[in-house]
Amino acid sequence: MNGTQWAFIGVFFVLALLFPALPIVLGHFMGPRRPNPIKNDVYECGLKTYGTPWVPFKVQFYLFALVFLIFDVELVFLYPWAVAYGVLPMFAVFEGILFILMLAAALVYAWKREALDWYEPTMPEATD
Amino acid sequence: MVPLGAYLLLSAVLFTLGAFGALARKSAVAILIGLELMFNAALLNAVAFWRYLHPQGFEGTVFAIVILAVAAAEVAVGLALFIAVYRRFGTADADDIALLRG
Amino acid sequence: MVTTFLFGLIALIMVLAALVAVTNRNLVRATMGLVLVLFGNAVLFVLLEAYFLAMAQIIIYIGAIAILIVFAIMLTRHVGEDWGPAFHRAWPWALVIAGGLGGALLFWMVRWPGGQNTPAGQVDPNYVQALGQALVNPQGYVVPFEVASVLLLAALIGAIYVAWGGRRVKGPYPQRAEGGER
Amino acid sequence: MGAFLRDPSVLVEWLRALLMSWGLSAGLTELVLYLLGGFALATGPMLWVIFLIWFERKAVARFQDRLGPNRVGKFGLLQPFADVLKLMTKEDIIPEGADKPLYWAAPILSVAGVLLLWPAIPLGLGIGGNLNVGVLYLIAAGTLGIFAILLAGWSSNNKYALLAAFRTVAQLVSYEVPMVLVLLLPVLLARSLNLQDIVQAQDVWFVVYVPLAALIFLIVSIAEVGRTPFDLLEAESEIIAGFHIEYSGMKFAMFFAGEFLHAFTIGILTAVFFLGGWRGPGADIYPVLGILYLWLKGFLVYFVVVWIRATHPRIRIDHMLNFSWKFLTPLALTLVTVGAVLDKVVVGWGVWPRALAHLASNVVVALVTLQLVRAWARRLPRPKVGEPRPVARPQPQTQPQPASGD
Repeated sequence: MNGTQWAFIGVFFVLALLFPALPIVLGHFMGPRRPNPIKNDVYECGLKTYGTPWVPFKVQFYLFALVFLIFDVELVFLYPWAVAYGVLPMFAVFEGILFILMLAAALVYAWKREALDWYEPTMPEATD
Repeated sequence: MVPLGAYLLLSAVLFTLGAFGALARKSAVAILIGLELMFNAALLNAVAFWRYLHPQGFEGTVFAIVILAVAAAEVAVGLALFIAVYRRFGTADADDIALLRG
Repeated sequence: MVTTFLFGLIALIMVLAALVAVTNRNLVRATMGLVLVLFGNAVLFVLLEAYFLAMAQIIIYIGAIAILIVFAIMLTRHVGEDWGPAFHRAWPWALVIAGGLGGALLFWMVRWPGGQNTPAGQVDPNYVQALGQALVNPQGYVVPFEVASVLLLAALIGAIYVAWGGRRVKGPYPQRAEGGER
Repeated sequence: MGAFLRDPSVLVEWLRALLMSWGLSAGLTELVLYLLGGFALATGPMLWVIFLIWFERKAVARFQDRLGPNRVGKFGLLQPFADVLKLMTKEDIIPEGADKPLYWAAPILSVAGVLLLWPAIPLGLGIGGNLNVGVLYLIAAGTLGIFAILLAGWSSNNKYALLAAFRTVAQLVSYEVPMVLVLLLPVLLARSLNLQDIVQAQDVWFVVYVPLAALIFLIVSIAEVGRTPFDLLEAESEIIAGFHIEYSGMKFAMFFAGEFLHAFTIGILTAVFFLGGWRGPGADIYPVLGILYLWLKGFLVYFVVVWIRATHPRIRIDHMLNFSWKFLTPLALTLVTVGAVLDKVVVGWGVWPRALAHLASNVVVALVTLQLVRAWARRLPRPKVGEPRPVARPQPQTQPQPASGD
């Protein structure tokens, strides 16, 4: 039963890629094509772009992704626990709760270290 | 059904490629990518063995779960080190950072 | 038959993508190669009927780890700049070492008869539930389960400390920005 | 006809017999059937999107006391088709320095990521998805959309696109945590990852058990789609668009088709998880009726989403992230803990007492949360009313500037 479901999803995956791809390819060939350097230029508020599209990104981005990663990994492992819930004894429930508390501890740590705050670049930079 | 050997072969090839990447690449992130490839080869091996040898048991799955957790932890700390090093030295290439060489 | 064909196709894609991942100078493209390998791995897990692990693989590896890698690249690299040579000078040695390792693995595997004639067993349809029970069972795998969570917590603390360090500004941002003079 | 209403699989059987009678082999027959099913499942939502675009424009226009599209066709119903035609014939501009393969892949992936949610959704009794890891499948399919955004931002070779992609991904990633947490509750209540089982377990809708979780799920889903009030990063009516700034023509349209379809899909998902899915009077006997119920419930939630879009202003990005990490995530953690412990206690109580016990716990948690938020809000510095406020960031005015020569 599951095998056929997954086979269907496999076929559907190909279709799901083809469905948006078709109109895009069609539109690519239906539309006119008169490229010129100004039209193809990268948008930059009406100015000519200079330099590379490099922006000094903040560490905050990394920190958000980091906390997310830890949460994601632990939560995925919590799902089998939730599925088996009906047949678990009471102490197993508390093991799961312990796991959740660990997550809460991670959250509290990240919060206290201000890893979850969003700093604007105009803010006075802290000294390294 | 594909024989167990095919999975092992594929995972061996991936592992080799990953090892080469981890050893030969210049950038620290690329080294991490090579390590991830090696982790994945191990993961594939664990799951293939679980499926063929002991599908009723949990050893293979638990092993895979631990690999996943370790890979996540490794990437998190590795990249954090990489960012810290970049801010300190202004470079991200592993062999430019020769501090430990003394 | 279909499974064999599918396996061959996926294996081919995975090896090519792995080649991209270890040789491409552009790190974002290398990461995309890695993502393809990870995805192929998940498809193989589905073929192996390890459905839970296949989903965990996609959610954790592609959904979180790959994104983290891309973020780290963007944080430190000038996106449009020359990425420099992919390998360091001693790369032939790496080739030798990795090749020797791979050769030894292959030699071992070809000689092992189990690779050809091990029959595949049956997977319990309620495997996820059984796994959940085993993960919190003191006679089962509660130790790896809890140790994994502690490990992740430690990794989080370490990573935040290393990447963010002792940086502190005096107050949180919103009050300072909105309060004006106050 | 009656047989079809009672058991839609007769249609499949009939098709299979037909194909076999044409001399197709068994394997090929299955493949053709899968392809047909896949086509139906993909075409349905894609055509539905065209209607949704019309509906949303019309609804938002009504909210704002306008008429909305009313020129092409009756009630402007043909307007989306005209739009599609127009977009089709637009020039496909590829910016200089774009990373071509990834630039093309991004809009395709963003639609595919939404379409791929559909095969897991149970449409009726015995129709649609029946995966034993359905919930995890939904979360996994969602990661594809995140990648599409990252690719679009990176491959466009544009500062704004890249920055917007980063911010959007940070937002999506932040809101995924409470979503994954909150989805633990239906799984826990139904004791299964299978969406069909989750629907079957809802003799009493889960929104009665855990209304707070349902609310969090709805909010988080809206944020995952990136709609108002969470669409600061692409506020298309005010600033330059977000990660898709360099996209034009059909590629641009695909990002929007993906967004509209996703908005409707979260309506369906909310219905599946919390509003009893396809369940309704008579749906057990006539599974086709179940599709109608699911569609109605999903559309209702979708209407609420549109309503929120038409009503609420945008949220600033730091507030948006704080809202997820410092409010929704702790709340979801609390809800999961309370729900888990409580469910062990009330497990033998029968359906309604169990539901009411959960409801009571949710009400308590909600009241405590409100008190905490109120206490927190009281400590916030309040701007004084009536005092002149600086328009922009105030400059330090310690001493008057020396007058320059002119």
